[in-house]
Amino acid sequence: MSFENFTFYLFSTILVGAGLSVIFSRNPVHAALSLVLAFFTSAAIWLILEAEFLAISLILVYVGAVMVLFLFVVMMLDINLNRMKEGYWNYLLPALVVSGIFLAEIIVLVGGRAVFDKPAEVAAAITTEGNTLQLGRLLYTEYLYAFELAAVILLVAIVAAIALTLRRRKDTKLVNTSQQISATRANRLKIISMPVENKRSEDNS
Amino acid sequence: MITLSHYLVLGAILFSISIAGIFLNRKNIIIILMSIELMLLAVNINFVAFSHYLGDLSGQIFVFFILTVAAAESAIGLAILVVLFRNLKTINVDDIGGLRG
Amino acid sequence: MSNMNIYLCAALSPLFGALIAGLFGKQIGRSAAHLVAIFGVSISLVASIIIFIDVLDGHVFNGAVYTWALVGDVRFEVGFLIDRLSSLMMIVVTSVSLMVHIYTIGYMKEDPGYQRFFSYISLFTFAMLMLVMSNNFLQLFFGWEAVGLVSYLLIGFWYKKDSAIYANLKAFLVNRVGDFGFLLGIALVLHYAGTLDYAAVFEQSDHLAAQQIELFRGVGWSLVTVICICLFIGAMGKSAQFPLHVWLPDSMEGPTPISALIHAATMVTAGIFMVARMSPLFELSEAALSFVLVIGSITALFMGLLGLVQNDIKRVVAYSTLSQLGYMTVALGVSAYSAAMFHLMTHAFFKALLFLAAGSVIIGMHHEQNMRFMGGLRRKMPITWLVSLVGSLALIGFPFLSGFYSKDSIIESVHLSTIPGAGFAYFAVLVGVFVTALYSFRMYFLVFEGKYRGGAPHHDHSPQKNHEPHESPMVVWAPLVVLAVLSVFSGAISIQPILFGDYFQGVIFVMGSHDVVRQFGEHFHGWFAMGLHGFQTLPFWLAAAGVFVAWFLFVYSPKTRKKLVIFSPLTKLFEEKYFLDKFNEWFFARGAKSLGGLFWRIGDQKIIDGLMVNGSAKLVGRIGMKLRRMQTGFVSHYAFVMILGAFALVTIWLF
Amino acid sequence: MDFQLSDLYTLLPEIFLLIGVSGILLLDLFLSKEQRGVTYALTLIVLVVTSVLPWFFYDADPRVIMSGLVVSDALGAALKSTVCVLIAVGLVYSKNYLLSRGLHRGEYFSLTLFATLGMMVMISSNHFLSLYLGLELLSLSLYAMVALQRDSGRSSEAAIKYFVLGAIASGMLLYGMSMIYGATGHLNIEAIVSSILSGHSDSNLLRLGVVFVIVGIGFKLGAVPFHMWIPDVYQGSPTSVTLLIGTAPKVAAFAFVLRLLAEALGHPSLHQDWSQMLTVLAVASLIIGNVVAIAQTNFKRMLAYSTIAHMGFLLVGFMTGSISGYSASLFYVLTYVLMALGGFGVILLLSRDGFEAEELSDLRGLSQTNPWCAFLLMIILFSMAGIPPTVGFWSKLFVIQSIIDLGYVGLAVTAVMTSLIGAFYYLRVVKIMFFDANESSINTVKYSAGMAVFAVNGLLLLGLGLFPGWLLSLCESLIESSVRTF
Amino acid sequence: MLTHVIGSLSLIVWVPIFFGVAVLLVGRDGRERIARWMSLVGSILSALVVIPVWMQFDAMQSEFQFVEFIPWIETFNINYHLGIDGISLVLILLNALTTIFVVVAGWEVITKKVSHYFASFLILSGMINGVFCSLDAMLFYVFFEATLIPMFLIIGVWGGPNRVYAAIKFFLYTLAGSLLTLVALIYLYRITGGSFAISNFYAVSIPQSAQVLIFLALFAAFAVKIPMWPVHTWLPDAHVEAPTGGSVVLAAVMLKLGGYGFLRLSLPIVPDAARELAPFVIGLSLIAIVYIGFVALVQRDMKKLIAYSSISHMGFVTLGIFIFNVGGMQGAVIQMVSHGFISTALFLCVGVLYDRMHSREISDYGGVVNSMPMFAVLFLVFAMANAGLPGTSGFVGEFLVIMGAMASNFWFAFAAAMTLVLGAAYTLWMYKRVVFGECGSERVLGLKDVNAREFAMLFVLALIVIGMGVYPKPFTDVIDVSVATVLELASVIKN
Repeated sequence: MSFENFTFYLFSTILVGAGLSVIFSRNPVHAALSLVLAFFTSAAIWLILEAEFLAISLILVYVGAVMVLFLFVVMMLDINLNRMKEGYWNYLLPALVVSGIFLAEIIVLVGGRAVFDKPAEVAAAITTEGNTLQLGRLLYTEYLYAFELAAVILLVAIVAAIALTLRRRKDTKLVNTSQQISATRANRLKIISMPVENKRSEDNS
Repeated sequence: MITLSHYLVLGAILFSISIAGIFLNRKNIIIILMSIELMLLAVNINFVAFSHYLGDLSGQIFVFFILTVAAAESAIGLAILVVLFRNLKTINVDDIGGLRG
Repeated sequence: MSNMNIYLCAALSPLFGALIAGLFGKQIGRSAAHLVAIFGVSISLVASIIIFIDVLDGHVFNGAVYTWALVGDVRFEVGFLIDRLSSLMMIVVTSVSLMVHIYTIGYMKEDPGYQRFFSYISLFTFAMLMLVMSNNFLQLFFGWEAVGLVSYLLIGFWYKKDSAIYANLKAFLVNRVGDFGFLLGIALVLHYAGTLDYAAVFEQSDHLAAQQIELFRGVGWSLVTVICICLFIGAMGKSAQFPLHVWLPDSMEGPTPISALIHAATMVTAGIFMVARMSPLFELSEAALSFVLVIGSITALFMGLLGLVQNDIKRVVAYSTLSQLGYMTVALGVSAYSAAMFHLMTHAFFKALLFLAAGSVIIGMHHEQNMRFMGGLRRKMPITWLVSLVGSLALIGFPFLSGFYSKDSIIESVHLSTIPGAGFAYFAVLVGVFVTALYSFRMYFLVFEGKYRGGAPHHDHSPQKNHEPHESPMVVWAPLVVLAVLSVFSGAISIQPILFGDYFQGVIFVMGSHDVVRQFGEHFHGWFAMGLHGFQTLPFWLAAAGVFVAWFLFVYSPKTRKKLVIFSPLTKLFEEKYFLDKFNEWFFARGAKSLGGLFWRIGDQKIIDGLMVNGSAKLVGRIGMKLRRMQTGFVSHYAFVMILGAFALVTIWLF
Repeated sequence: MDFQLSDLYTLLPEIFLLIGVSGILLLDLFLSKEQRGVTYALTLIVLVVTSVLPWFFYDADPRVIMSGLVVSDALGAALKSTVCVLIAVGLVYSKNYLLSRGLHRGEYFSLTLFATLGMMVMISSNHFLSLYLGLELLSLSLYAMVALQRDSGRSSEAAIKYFVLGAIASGMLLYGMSMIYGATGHLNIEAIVSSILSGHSDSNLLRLGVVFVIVGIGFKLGAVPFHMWIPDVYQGSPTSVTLLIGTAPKVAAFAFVLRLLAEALGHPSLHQDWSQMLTVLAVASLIIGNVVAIAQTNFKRMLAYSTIAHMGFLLVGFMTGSISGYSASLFYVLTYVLMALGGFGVILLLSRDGFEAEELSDLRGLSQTNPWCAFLLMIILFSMAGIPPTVGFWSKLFVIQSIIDLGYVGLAVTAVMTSLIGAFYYLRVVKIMFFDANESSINTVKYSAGMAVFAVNGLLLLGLGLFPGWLLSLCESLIESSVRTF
Repeated sequence: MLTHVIGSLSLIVWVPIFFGVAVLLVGRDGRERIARWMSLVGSILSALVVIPVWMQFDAMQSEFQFVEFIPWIETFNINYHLGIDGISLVLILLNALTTIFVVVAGWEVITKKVSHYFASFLILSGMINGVFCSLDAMLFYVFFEATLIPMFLIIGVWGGPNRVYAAIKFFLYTLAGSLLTLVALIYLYRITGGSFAISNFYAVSIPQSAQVLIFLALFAAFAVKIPMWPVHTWLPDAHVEAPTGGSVVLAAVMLKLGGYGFLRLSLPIVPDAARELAPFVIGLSLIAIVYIGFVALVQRDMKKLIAYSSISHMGFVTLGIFIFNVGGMQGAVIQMVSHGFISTALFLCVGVLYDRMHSREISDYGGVVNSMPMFAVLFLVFAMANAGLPGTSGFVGEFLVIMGAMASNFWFAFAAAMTLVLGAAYTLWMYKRVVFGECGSERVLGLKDVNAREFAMLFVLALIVIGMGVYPKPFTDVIDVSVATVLELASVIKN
């Protein structure tokens, strides 16, 4: 078994294990951490595939940002785990059957493809120039349009996330200092005249 | 010798796991979201593997954009989840059935 | 074509009268209405006489008035065939009609529907004239149904009376059953002959006779037999032959003049007239003739029997009419068409006489019709008594009176005939003679002899009315006298030309082998000799026996009747009219209704609407509700469905 | 595949829109609540201008630009323009609704414009990447807009459902795309086509890819069994958003399907597969959509199910894989969005503060209080049911015609029979408006701009019903000139 | 062939629609008078524009006349193609007259949404004329279907207590039938190589199996419309619930669309299938005649009874058409026209009673003649005509059909002739229970006889009914050549 094989099988096993752990751990925090593991291992696998830039970004973008966000939300939301666990195993059988057959079908379709067994020969440039450089060049020339679109998407995400979650809480105890400073006498006390309460109005109330 | 098929099978396994995850964690939206991340990971593995074996970088470019979009998507998804939680005080699927029929 | 104007004048003037009296009756008032109507019918009568004379001169006319419709190569026309047969009928129709018009002035004078009544009877005259003058089947059918309509209107004239409106509906429907057959016959004629014109059809009669029709698979019938039987079914309805006779007795609910006009003299004879008209066809089918003969003889005998137990004076006359129509039909069956027509004519006179006389009695009795409350009217209503006696004698065939000649000719013709069924028919008509005499004189004795039994108790509530019977006014008895005279003499005068002369030459066609009238004519030596000979014949003695029995039971020794209890089951049978009404009521009326209810409730509402239409709608709705429940509202379920969908697509299309 | 500066002219509509939305986003920060009308007006202006621009910068013969990511053709220009108009009209309808629901905010308008941009990208994309990015741009904006009514539990529920299912669907779509990439080695539609034509592509991977792409398409269109989100999202979203989701994105989705299936995967060997799959989806949609709609009491939800059924019809036309089928589908989708626009529009017009006119019973006796409105809605409903002389009849007719041309008589019979079921629930609405007595408190609509647009909307359906010929020939020429079929 | 670009037929189609729209726009609440008068003027004008066509119509010509041709949807070769033959002409005439009656009948009875009511009828009338004039199958279909909308509203808005059920049932039932027809028409479009012209449908040859399917698809629409047993159950409900005018139009004209469809499309396009399936259709027709006759017998509601009687009479139409001979087919057409007038009259009669008593139950009446003698006479004329009495128009069609049926088979004629008894039974029995007898109640006694408006309508109808019965030749002359042409087309062997 060559080193390449070994690393592949090692990381693959971890990856699958981490994946299973994601779906089987009922505590979302555990699941999120397993997912992080999965991302790390798949980054390793991508390195085998000579996609260094993507492997790095996966860790930086995904683990660094997205998974943190996940964890953040998990922590923030007060989730009743006990209720989440009710009837967890009810769907085990259909889950196994469906995903099992699905897996079998896909494997039958995609496995053992002799045509692709060897990397193509065109890859010469990749090795000499380095993956990151090449991707960068493509990104800013051929895929400029897509790059701009991705920027817009991120903008949408910003706008949306802010629009959805930013709101002034009514019960907040935060004080606005500038307002306090600029307060005048008129703001502090207001005298209003009220009619004398009589018996009828009491009755009515 | 690791062939393309190995990677594709790996992707397929991850894909199946994510599907099983959606089935199993039917009450926990967060884990469903994580399962979806797994599914995207499977897709990404496919793309990267194809890209490698085809000697074509556009697959990797695609993965790059998928990562970007997925990040944005997670942000919005989690924001929606937060809004939902604020409104309903729960993210249990069983409690989110006001719209049905 | 100057004659055409006269023909149109004859046919249309009653219509004109009817329209004036009907549409503007209120405006012009009573007397103007009856004047217009009578005027119209009189013109028609005069025209008929002119036409009759013209026809005797040999001016036969057959032509179209206008084309009704053109369908493909068939031309439907409205036209006239004026020959000796139709002109004779025209005279009978218009003269009887005129009598009735005049009589009505008196009979109906207190009725609020006076103008309406005149309108109806004039309309009837028009319809009947259209029927007899027609030169084709279509117009025949038009007249045929039109007289049915008027009969419907007239029977239901007193529309508040439940029995009247029951009777008119029944009459119409039973007639429709006959017309059903009739129309089929016409359709067969049209299909096989390609035309509805009498002359053109008769020209092809040999061609028709040669054809077979397969009504049931593998069973060939002679076409002409089927046609004739179909046509005769129409006649059975209109001429009230067994078993379609049931409407006639009930139709007595109408005012008496129409009983006389329609149900004795004219309309009911339409069937007889029609068969005589169709003689060229009927002659070709012995089977059809036998059928006619048997039906006729059944009617003649059994309907007469029913007359024995009736208490309503008009009903007795009605059953007598049935029986006499049976005689005519028998005559048709033995190919003695001329005898049938002859009897038709004499019968028209004496039966109209009897009906109007009965009407007169009813007026005299203040609209009491039950004979058990009458009696001894001879002295109180002498004229009525006299004419009634004449009428009854004519009816039972007393020699030298008109009925004798016509009836004896029929009996003799039956005796001479050899077609299947003639034996039975001969027996039936002979017994019928006895029965006729019995019921006629039972009626006569009950009404006119014995003691006055004082009217019905229920009339007591009108104190100002004179309870004593009295003779009717002149407008009532004058037509009676005219009819009585006709009843006495018409037979003797016309037997020679009608039966044995060449009066119907070229109009009525008789096959040589069937020609019983000619055989009978070989023994005929003038009306006087026949009259004298009449005293020696079996029918005379049978009639005499009948009169005697009637006298014995109803005048001489009424108590004997009580001893006749052994006949009580029979009486019961007769009183229930052989249970035919009950059967019809149960089977047809009730049966049709329950069948309709079944079709409606089960077929339409349950199966088609409930099961198929609303059922499928409900099914879809229910499926909708079921499927709706699949939308559980749980996002994971939605995801499952999606995944399973993808799974199914992969599984189905890739494996 | 060189990048040329002149390509940017062709992209001018998109660029203008992006500049516009950025400007609005910035400007809105400095506007007080009372001045928000400026944002609204600007949004409308941007949309109107954007809708006009494509007419000046399209290529009569399809031209691939931006290194193969974008294609410029007449169909794209027409659809982009249509999308902008639809969105603008939707905003006109929504005006009062937004004001009374606290949605009249800068984010709403900018997200609307972002969604529009996403659709425009989808419409003119020539590459899986731009398809995907356009789709996500649209989807993400829509997810956010559905949830934008932050204090409404129903909205956020709808949003989370939409989001979760949408994410799964896009995951599957990507999985399919990855397979197609693996099979052909390309992401560019033309390259994919030539690769398939050369016969070097792996058919198993390709077919697997097709299946997953179909899943994504099915989700986007709302075809059974990927339709589950539609009723909940339609019902739960603020009606103005429902209107948005229910109209313009269908046009974009049509373009998406056209690019993916007709252009990229239109090879006869693949068409055989996907046409069968689409047939199944179509029949299922027709049946489920129509049957379940009968059981609805909520007007929005009913329209949602009716959408599913309509998308079934659209797929029926699409599965033919013929020019006539595509043009019939295009005609169908264009007329359908007009109907949907009116259908949701009337709910917006009838809604008031604190009162959503979304239950069927709210329409009771509309013909008495608001005869003109009822009449127009009746035209819309009859059009949806496909009764002449409305245009809905023609759209169904053309679709059926296109499939009978290919001999699918059985499918045609199924389609018309399910539309019979459909007629029932549309009729029920007409019944509620016209036959039932007025018990609800719907007042006369006072918002005249919306009413005027509504009148044009309804009468347009009638007018198109009387003269559908020009639109049909337009559709046909667009398809003929733009779709690069096999 | 005369070709006008826009001509008399367009006027016939669009004048009523134009007036309908105008009434709709003009007659708001409070302006009912204008709406009424405008509708009356519109309906009379619509009838007047038929007159020149009737005058100039060349009955000897077998081609379509007054042809108009304007391309409509060029992509699919759908054209605005109008033209008439004798059969269309008589039905157009019927429709034009019926519209006037309907307007007059609703004059003071309708008080709710007056302008909408009259507008619906005028628009409906134009659409029906459109069906009768169309020579393009798609145009035909559009008009055919479009008629559903106004009728749906008429039943639903101005109908009786169970109107919603009736309206929806009517709509869906007829829609169900016609959708299949749509498929068939498109199929024909395909095999003619891209034409919806009916004349091209006539010319194209079609294999037998396809013919049978096309026939059945066309049959579905027309059988429901006419209606034939067992797809007739929408009719009683619709008739009963519809306002008087609605019942009149339904019975008088809309049912004829089915019969017309058979003549114009089914027989000439798929003659072989029509001949092959004729026994089946004849069987259904005979069942309709007999079965429905029995059903009519037990009805307690006058309108329902007339509705069932309509079904039975329409059985004659289908019977006449499918026995494939001149007599039968002419009889069928005449029966359509005559039934149009008779059922109009009968429904108006029931309407007259209903307006006074607000009941259609037979048992609520009795002895109407005592208080309404004039009405009783007119009603009798129509009852008799319904029973097919010679001398009324009702007889002509039945007679010709029975004659024609005899040419085909004795038993067909036999079963058809049973209507003589059944028709008389149910009609006259109803007449007896409603009109004759002692006054059923105080209310009956207090009824007012027909007023001038009602009298005028019914009297004109009575004249028409009797006139047509006494002298049907003008009608048979007009349709003679057309019927022969249809028969000729129906006897072609196309497979």
